[in-house]
Amino acid sequence: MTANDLPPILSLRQIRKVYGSLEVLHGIDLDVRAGEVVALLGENGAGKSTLSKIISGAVQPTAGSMSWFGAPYAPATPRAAMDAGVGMIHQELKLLPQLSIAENVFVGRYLTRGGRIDRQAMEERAHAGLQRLGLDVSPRRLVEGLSTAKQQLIEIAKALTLNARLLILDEPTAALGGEETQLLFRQIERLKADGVGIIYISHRLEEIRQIADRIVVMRDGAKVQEFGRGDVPVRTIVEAMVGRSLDRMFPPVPVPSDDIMLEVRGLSSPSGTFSNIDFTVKRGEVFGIAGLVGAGRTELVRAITGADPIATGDVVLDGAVITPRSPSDAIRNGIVLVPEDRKLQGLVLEHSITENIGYANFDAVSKAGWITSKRLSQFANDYIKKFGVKGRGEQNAGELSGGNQQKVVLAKWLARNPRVVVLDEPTRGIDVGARSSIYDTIMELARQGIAVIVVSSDLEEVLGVSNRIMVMAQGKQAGILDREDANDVSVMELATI
Amino acid sequence: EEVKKIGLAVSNLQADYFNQIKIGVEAYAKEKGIEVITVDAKNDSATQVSQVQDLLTQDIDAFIYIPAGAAAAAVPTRLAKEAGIPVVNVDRNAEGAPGDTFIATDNATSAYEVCKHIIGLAGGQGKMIMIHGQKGTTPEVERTKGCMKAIEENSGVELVAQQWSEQWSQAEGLNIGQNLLQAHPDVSLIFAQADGLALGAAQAVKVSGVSQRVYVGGFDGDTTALPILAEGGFDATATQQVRGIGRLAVDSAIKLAAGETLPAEQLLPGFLTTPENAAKFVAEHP
Amino acid sequence: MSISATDQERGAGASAMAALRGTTGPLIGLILLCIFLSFATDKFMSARNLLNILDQVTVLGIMAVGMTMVILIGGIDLAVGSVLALTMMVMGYLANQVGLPLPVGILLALGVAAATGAVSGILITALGVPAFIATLAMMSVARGLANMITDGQQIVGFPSWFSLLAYTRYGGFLTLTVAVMLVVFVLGWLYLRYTSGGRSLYAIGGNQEVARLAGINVNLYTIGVYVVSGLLAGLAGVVLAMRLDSVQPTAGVSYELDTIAAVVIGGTSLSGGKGGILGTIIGVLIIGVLRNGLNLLGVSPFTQAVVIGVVIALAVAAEAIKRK
Amino acid sequence: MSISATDQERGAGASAMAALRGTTGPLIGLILLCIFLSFATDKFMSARNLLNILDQVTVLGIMAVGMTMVILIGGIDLAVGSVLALTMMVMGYLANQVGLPLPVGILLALGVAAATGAVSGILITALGVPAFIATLAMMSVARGLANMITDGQQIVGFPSWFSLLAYTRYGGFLTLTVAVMLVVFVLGWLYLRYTSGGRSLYAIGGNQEVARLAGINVNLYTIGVYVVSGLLAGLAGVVLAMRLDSVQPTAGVSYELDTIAAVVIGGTSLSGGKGGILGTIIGVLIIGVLRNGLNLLGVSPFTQAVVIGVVIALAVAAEAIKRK
Ligand SMILES: Nc1ncnc2c1ncn2[C@@H]1O[C@H](COP(=O)(O)OP(=O)(O)OP(=O)(O)O)[C@@H](O)[C@H]1O
Ligand SMILES: Nc1ncnc2c1ncn2[C@@H]1O[C@H](COP(=O)(O)OP(=O)(O)OP(=O)(O)O)[C@@H](O)[C@H]1O
Ligand SMILES: [Mg+2]
Ligand SMILES: [Mg+2]
Repeated sequence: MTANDLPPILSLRQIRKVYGSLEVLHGIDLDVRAGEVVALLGENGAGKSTLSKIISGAVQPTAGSMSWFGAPYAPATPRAAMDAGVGMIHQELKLLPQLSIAENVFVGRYLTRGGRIDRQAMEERAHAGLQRLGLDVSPRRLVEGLSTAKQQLIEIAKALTLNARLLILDEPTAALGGEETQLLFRQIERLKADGVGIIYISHRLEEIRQIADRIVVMRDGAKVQEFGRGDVPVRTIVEAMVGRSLDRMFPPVPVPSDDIMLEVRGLSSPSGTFSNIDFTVKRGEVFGIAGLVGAGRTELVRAITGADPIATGDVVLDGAVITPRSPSDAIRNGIVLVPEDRKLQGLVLEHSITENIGYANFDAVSKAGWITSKRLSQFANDYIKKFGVKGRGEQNAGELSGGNQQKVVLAKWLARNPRVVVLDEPTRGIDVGARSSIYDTIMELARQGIAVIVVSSDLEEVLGVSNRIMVMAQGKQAGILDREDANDVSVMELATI
Repeated sequence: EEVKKIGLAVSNLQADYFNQIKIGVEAYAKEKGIEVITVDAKNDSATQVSQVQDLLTQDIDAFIYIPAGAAAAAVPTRLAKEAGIPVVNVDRNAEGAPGDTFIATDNATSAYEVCKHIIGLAGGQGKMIMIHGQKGTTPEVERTKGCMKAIEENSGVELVAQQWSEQWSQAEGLNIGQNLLQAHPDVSLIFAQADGLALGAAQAVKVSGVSQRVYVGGFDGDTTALPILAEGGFDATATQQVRGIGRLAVDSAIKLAAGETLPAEQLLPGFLTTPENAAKFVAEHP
Repeated sequence: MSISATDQERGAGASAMAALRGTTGPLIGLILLCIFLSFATDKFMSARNLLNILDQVTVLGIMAVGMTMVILIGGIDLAVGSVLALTMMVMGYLANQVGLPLPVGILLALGVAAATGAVSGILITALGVPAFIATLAMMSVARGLANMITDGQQIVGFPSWFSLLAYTRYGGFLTLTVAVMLVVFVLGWLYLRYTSGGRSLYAIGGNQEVARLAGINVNLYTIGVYVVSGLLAGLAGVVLAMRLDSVQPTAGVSYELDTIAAVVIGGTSLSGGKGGILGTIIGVLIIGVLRNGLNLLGVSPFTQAVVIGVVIALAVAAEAIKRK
Repeated sequence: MSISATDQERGAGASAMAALRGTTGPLIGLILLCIFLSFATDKFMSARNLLNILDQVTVLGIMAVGMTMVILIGGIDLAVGSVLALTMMVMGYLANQVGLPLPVGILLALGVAAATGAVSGILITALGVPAFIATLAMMSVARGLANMITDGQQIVGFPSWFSLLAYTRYGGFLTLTVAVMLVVFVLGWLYLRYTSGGRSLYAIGGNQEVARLAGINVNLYTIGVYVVSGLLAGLAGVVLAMRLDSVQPTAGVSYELDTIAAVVIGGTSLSGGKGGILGTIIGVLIIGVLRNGLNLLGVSPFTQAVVIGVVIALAVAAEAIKRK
C-alpha cells in the first residue's frame, strides 16, 4: 500500500488570505497523508509561508476550511495547533538569545516534575535531539553568539522534539551546509517511518528529488501544479514555478583583469575565530569563500568590511593600506558587505523599503545634507524595479517575503556603486528565478571591474560563480583553488582537514 | 466692587496644611455666597503661573495666592495686579512683588515656643536633633531660626545632628529619625519642623529602644496629629490657625476689592499645643 | 552523555549564573559600599542598624519584585507609587470610616490594587496601548482616586496591633513586615526560576512573537504580570501603613522611579528577557544602604542626590564594562 | 516607469504619511477635546486663552523636541527636569551673584546643559550604561548640583526686559518665548524630515546594528542626541526663568514624565524608529489644552488627575485600535 491510498490527515479547501487590500492566497486545496513528505515549492512571495502559518495557527485564514483527521480544524492560536499535533519550523524565526539552548528547545512546553521545571530532563532531551543533527554543544550554553547554522539546527531540534503528527519545515536548510542537510534528511526519514506527515518548503531544488514524495507548486498565491512523485527533473519544477523555462542557472564567469584590487595580509581576529588569512582579489574577479559551518567565513568578511575588530593584519585596497576600523571606514573606501542575516543586520523590518534602501545611500540622495521624500522614493523606486522586488516602496520591509527582502538588501548596497562587494550567503532563501538573476547581477558587477567576494554554504553556488575559491577550515585558510581545479571533492577535502 | 468669584491658587494640596487652608477658604466663602475656583500647582511654580493665567481668564474678582515651589514667584502677583485684581498672599510673599496684603503664621516665634517648651520638659539640657522641612523653603528657614534661638538660650542643649526631608512627609520623618537615633542613641530632644515629620520621629523613638525619655516637638497642628498629641504620642506642636488664615484671606479679599488698604503683613500667632490643651484644638480647629 | 564536567557546572547554574552574571558588578558595588561605610561610621555595621535598613527597604523591596516581572516581559509599571497610595486609602477608609474589620479592609484594598493592575494589563494587551502610557494613565487616575476618598486628608487611628507588626522583632530579629518581604522575595525567585510560568516570562521578554508561536499565551501572562505588580504595590502600601500607623494619599510619590532603578541596577534589562530576583534584591539593598549610610554620615540632602547619582551610574557601568 | 500616479503620490509622502499615520488618533482626540471645551466653557475659544495655552506649553514643547529625538533612537532622557533646574540656577548664579551680563550667563548655562547631555551620552555609548540608568543618575546629580549652588534658595532680581520677553506679545500675538518654541519646532521638524542626520536617527532607532553596518556613526549620533536634549532642556529652563522672573532649584520636578508622555501620546514609539515632531506637537497640545480646560471648568484638582489619566489612555488607545 502506498501513502497515496491512505486518507489524508490534513485537508485544506479553498483557503484564502487577504492582507489589507491584497489577496495573497487565492483558494488553495492541499492534502497531506501520514508518512509522506509533500514538498511545497514556489517563487519568493508565492505564499508558501503564509499557507504554512495558517495550518500552524499563527495566522488566521480569511476564508476556506481545513480538516484534521477528518474533523473540522481551525486553530486560533499556535498553541491550539500544537495541541492538535501540528508543529512548524518558521522561516528564519529567531531564537531567544538570552536563554539556554535547552530552554529554547522547550520554550512554551517546558517539562515539569511536581510543578517545577525539570531542567535536567530538558537538557538531556535537547542534547539528544541536537546530537541526532550532528551538533555537539552543551544544551546549557546560551544561544547568544551561536552561528546562524547552529541556531537553525536548534530550531530543527525544537521541532523534532515536538512529537507532532504533522510537521511543517519552512526552508529549514537555507542556513545549512550539505552535511547538516543530510543529517536532517535522516531524521525526516525516521519521522516518516513513524507515520508523521511532513510539509517541506525549500528553494534548493536538488534536495527535493531526494526527500519529497509529492510536489506541490505555487505561483502568486495559487496552486499551479502537483506532481504525484518526488523525483521530477529540476527543469520541470522550475518551469512550473516561474512559468517559463530557465535555460541555465549560472551565467558564464567573466575573465578578471590582472591588477589587484583588494589584498588581505595576515589577518587575524581578536577572538581567534580566524587567523593568518592572506589572499588577493583582482579587479573584476569573483572570489568565493567556502567552508563548513562555523569555519569563520562570516567573521572574516565582517572584519574585512569593518563590522568586527581586527587584531593583526592589513586590508589593502588599490595598493593603499585601509584596514577599516568601522563599517563607515570601509564604506568610505568603497567596500560594502551584504550581511548574512538580513533580518538582524540587513533591514529595519518596521521601516519601508524606500527608507531601507535610503539608509546606505544618504550621500547619493541628499544635496548638501538635505533629503526630500520625493528624491528618496525616486531613487529607491529605480532600484526596486532594477532588482525586481515584489513590493511597493512604502511597504514595510517586514511584510515582504524572505526572498524579496534579500533583493532589497542587495539593492541597498549595490546602489552605492561600490568597488568591492562582499556577499555573505547572498541567495539564502531565494527562489531559483531570483537566484539566477542575482548571479547575473554578480557577473555584471565583475564585468564593471568590481571585486566581488562571495561567501556561501551552497557548494554548487560557490563553484558556479567563482573565478577562484578560498576554502576555510576551523578559522584557517586551507587553500585557494582555481576555477579549473575546484569541484565538490577538492573543496570538501580542504574543508575537512 | 463686590466680590463674587475668588481664585485660589494653592501651592500643594498634598500637604495637609495647605489643604486645610483651602477647606477654610472654601467653607467661609460659601457662607458669604462667594464662588471659589481652586487650582493646585503640585508644588511647581511654572504650573502655578499657568494656572493663574487660567484663573484670570475666568474673570475672578480677587486672588488668593499661596506660592508654590521653594520660594514665591513674583509673576502671579504681577499678572493679577496688571489685570487690576487685588492679591492676598498667604504663607509666602515674593521678593520684589508683594501682595496687597500678606497673611501667615509667625513661624519663627512659634517655633521658638515649641523648642523652648520641649527643652523645658527636658530640664533645660540634653542632646538634640532637628529634622528640617524641605531645605531652603521659607518655613524651613524661619522655623530653623526660631528654634535655634531657643537652643542658644540654653547652653546645656547641644544640637548634635540635623537632616532635611524633601516632602515634609511622615515616611521621611520615620527613616531620618531612625537613622539619626542610630547615629546618636543618647539624644533626648527632637524638633521636627512639621507634624508629619514629628509623628515619624516619634514612631522612630518608639521602636529604637532607647531607654531615656525623648521629647519630640512638631509644628502645624494638623487635624490628624492633634488627637495623637492629645494622647501623648509626642510632646508639643504649634497649631497654626489654618481655618483662621482662610477666613482672614477671604475677608481681606473683600476689603481690598472694596478699596480699603490693609497692613502689608498680617501675622497670626501659632498656638503652642501640648497634650494638656490639645483636646480644645481637636474639638474646634482654629 | 557527553556533557563535560565544566559544562555540567556551568549548566547546573545556567540560569543561576545568568542571574548572577548580570549582577556581579552591582554586587561588588554593594560590598564596596558596605566596607566603605563600616569604616566611615562605626554605627553602620551594628546589627541594629542592619535590621533598620531591612525595615527601611521593605516597601521598595516588595514593589521591586512585581516590577522585576513587569520589566522581564519588556514592560514597565509607572503606577506602583499611586496604587500603593490608593490601596492605603481604600484600606483606611473601609476600616476606619466604613467600619469593617481591618483584615477585611486589607483584603478588599488588595483586591482594588490587583484590579488596577488588571486594567493596565487589559489596556496594554486588548487595546494595544504602550505599557508606558497605560501605566502612566493609571498612575494619574489612582492618585486622583486616592485623594478623592478623603479630599486629600490622611486617616489615622488603627488598632495598636497593626503598627506593632512593623516594629516587634519576633525572635529578636524579624518584624512581620520584613518577613513579608522575604516571603515575597522567595516566592518571586522560585516562580521565575522553577516554574514554566516564570520561564515563559523570560521567553515573552526575549521575543513576544517567538513566545506566541511557541504556544505561550502572551496576553494572559502580560495581564497576570501587571496584576501581580499592582497587588504587590498594594501589599507594599499595607506594609507602609503599618510602618506609619496612618494612611495618606500623598504616599509613594515617585516611588516608581526608585523601584525601576532598583530593578535595573540589579541587572534586569529594560528591553526584557534578562534578569531576575537576585539582582533586584541587590539593587534594593544598594539603594537602601546608600540612603541609610548617607544619613548616618550626616550628608546634606543636596550632596546626597549627587552621591546617589554617581554611585548608581558607577555600579551599573562596572557591570557593563566587565561584560565587554 | 510602471509606478502609477497613486504610487508616486503615496511614495512622495511615504514618511509624511508615516509621521501622520501614527498621530491621527491623538489629532482626533485633540480636536474632540477642543470642540468639547468650546461648548463647555465660553472662555476657552477666546484668542486670549488660546495664546495663554501657547504660553503655558512653551517649556514642555521645547523639551519635547529633544525628547522626541532621544526616544526616536530608542533611548530615554529622565534628566531633563533636573537639567532645566540646573541651567536656571547656573544662569542666575552667573548673572546675579558673579555679576556677568545676563546674556553671557545664559550662554554659559546652556553650555552646562549641553555638557550634562554629553556626559549621559558618553555613559551610554562608551560605558554601556543603559540610557534609563545613565539619565536617572544624571537626574539625581543635576538636581543636587542645582540645589548646592545657593543651598536650595531661589535667585531673583533679573533685569526687567528679561521677564517681559515672556509676556510682551509682539504684534499683539507672539511672546518671544512662544516664538522660541515655534522655531525649535520648525528646526526639529526640518531636521528629522529633510536631513540625512535626521533620517539616520530613524535608522538607529529601527535597528542599531543595521544602522552601524550602513555606515552610520551610531555612537556619535547618540551622544549628539543627548546633547541636544540637554541643550533644549536648558533652553526650556531659560524660558521658564523668563516666565517666573526668578530661578529656583526645585523647578522642573517630574517634568521628565510629562515630556515623555507628550512624545508618546504623539505617536513616537518608545522602542524607537517611529514617530516625529508633528505628533509631538499634538501630544504637547493635548496636555496643555487638557490642563487649561480643566482649570477653566473649575474641576477640582483631584478629579483633574483622574480625567487626565483617562483622556491620555483614550487618545492613545484610539490610535492603537485604529491601526489594527
Ligand atoms: N504581514 C503581512 N502583511 C502584508 N503582506 C504580507 C504579510 N506577510 C506576507 N505578505 C505577503 O504575502 C505574500 C506571500 O508571502 P509568503 O511569505 O507567504 O511568501 P513565500 O512563498 O513564503 O516566499 P519566500 O519563498 O520568499 O519565503 C507576499 O507577497 C508577501 O509580501
Ligand atoms: N557574535 C558572536 N559571538 C561569539 N561567537 C560567535 C559570534 N558569531 C560567530 N561566532 C562563532 O564564531 C565561529 C565562526 O562563525 P562564522 O559565522 O564566522 O562561521 P561561518 O563559516 O560563516 O559559518 P556560518 O555558515 O555559520 O555562517 C562559530 O563557531 C560561531 O559560533
Ligand atoms: Mg517564506
Ligand atoms: Mg556565515
